[in-house]
Amino acid sequence: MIRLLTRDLRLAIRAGGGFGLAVAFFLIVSILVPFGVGPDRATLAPVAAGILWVGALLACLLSLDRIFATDHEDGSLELLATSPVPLEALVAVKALAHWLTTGLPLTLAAPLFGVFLSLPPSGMPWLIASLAIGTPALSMIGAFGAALTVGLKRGGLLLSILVLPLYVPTLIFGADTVRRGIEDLGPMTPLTLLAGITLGAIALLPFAGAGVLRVNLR
Amino acid sequence: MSFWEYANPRRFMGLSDRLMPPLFLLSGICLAVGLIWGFFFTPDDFRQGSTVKIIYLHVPSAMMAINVWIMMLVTSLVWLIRRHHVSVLAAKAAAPIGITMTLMALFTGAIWGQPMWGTFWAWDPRLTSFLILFLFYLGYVALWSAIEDPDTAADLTSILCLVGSVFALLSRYAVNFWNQGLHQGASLSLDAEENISDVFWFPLLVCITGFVLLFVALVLLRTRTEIRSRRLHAISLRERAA
Amino acid sequence: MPDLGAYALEVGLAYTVSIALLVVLVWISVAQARKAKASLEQAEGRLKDG
Amino acid sequence: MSGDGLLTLRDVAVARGGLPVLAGVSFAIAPGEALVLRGPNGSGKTTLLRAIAGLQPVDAGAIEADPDAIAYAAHADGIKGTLTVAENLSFWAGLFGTDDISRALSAFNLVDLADRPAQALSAGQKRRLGLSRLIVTGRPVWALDEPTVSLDRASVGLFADAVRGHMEMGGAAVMATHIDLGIDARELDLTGYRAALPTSGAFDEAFQ
Repeated sequence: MIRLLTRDLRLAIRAGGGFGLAVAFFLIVSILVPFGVGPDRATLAPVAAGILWVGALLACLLSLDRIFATDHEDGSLELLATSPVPLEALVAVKALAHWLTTGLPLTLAAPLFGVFLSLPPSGMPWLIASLAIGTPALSMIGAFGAALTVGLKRGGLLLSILVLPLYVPTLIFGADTVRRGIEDLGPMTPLTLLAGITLGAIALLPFAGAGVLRVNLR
Repeated sequence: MSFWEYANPRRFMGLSDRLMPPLFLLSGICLAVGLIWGFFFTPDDFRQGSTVKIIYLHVPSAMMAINVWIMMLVTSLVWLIRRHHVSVLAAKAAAPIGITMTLMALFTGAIWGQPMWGTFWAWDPRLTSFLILFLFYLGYVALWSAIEDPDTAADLTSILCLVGSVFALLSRYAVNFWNQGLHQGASLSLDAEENISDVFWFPLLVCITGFVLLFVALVLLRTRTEIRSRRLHAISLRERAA
Repeated sequence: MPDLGAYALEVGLAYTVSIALLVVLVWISVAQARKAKASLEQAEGRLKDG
Repeated sequence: MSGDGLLTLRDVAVARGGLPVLAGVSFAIAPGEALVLRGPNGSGKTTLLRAIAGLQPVDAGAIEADPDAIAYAAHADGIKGTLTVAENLSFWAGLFGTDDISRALSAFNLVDLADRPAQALSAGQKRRLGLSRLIVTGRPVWALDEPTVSLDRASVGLFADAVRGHMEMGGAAVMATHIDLGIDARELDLTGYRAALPTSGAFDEAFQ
């Protein structure tokens, strides 16, 4: 399975912009917001946490439909299904590869963008913590959505409609952690709930994703 | 003859044919009686004035919005486990009804809350969770329409319904956590009857029965339509193959 | 007609829209049912003599 | 267990897109044997091979084989353009638990192409790379769907030698192909097993 992961990461790098794509999109979102909302700190600071989280979420969403589509088009998805690697592991590894190429770089770049949006410094550690814990859930739920829509025409649009509602709990708890972290109102509660969702997603969704892949490969 | 016997299409068509007329009639009566009774013959609430009359639409539609999704969850499970076509087609048939009920709950809820909140939409947690439920319904129907092969569509939508239900529940509590909430307490939680006096209570009960009967009648009707279009699909497949 | 007081518009709007939603839902369902029944009978007719 | 045969089918019925295609298909393949499936396009060769590979459930009957016995190769070769030939092959080798790709490279005359990115290969070369994957799987039964598509005469010979070598080592192959590979293989014409279209009848079969 590690071989599958290394292959996917090598493909992401070779295909160019593997790591940078999501961060670039996130950067653009973080820059566009002040143009839209106005530069002064008073308006930006309170909404910074939410915008950073929505930006990270959309950056994850963008690269979801490529998770299985390339393998589906060149036939390797079928061959992988008949290989000793169980489909559940395949879905989990694909989600991990997606997280490494989008979730992780976003988490590392977030503080910089936080400065753009004048996020109070007291919120920075909580921003990193919530993204580090929350983005794996985004990748795992996204991998399930990608498995659901692999092989469908116009699958990309459908994928967003199906996956965004599933992102709501993660978004609420993630952004809430940062907001509470800024005013120090006990951010640990939403953070632990966020961790709960992530662990639940990682534990259960590979099976749902594998079930769905089997149906789509029929 | 076990309960599952009703799952085979021929028997279901026969049974539903006999059940639909009385169901439609009964639901019509209940709705008419309940709404007229609630609208004309109940006093105004001392606090809310005449807007209290909206509960006769908001409470039943809100309850149906949730119960229809639960029905879809059960029928999807029945399809995944026992592979009964009628069950998954009933889920597909129920989705648009669920959407209508959710829209009605949202609309009446917003209007009912307007005097209290000063605006039509105040992100009240209960109403917001209906908005999220609406998104789940939308995703379910969108997935059905995106897939040609009926069996694949049935499997994928059923799994989406399962996963969606878990996340709908999560969203329900996340939304509570996110905004303390301005919604009036559970005006009809099954245990706390005393918060509405009897004069409001009986017409509400009749309305709820009306909505439930209407739902059952409609889902039978729409499931028959789904079975017929599936049969049409099977025939056209065969004609193309022959 | 009961005196709806200040909220006549709201209550009236809620009732008309809700009832309209129900009527549209029932009407569409019945129309679809009739269309499906007709095209099925036509297809089965084709099948018998085809 | 599947008795002596590596792969045994007992009156298997498969469907495609909701319509039954084949019914009552039975055969057994012992080590060292090959079976060629014949039949016009649309007779269900691909559907049957996908069922044997486990990608598709059977509507009736049973397919008996060891769980990890079948290596499947279809029209699409599953090759990543940005990876080189050696990288593609060692990926599949690693997935199947071996690291030796030299035998597969030499069997399909790919040694001198080892370091070339796969996107720079011709269709025939890509096909050879796809087929060389079978050798690294180390699985006894090869299920092949039109393996010789876009192969030139010399490559077809290479492929026939590879199959012959596989059979000598106790392996087996079931393949759908239109050309004669020149290996001693039994033939099975699938037109004899076409599934009868369901008769129109009671409402019950609304979904056959």
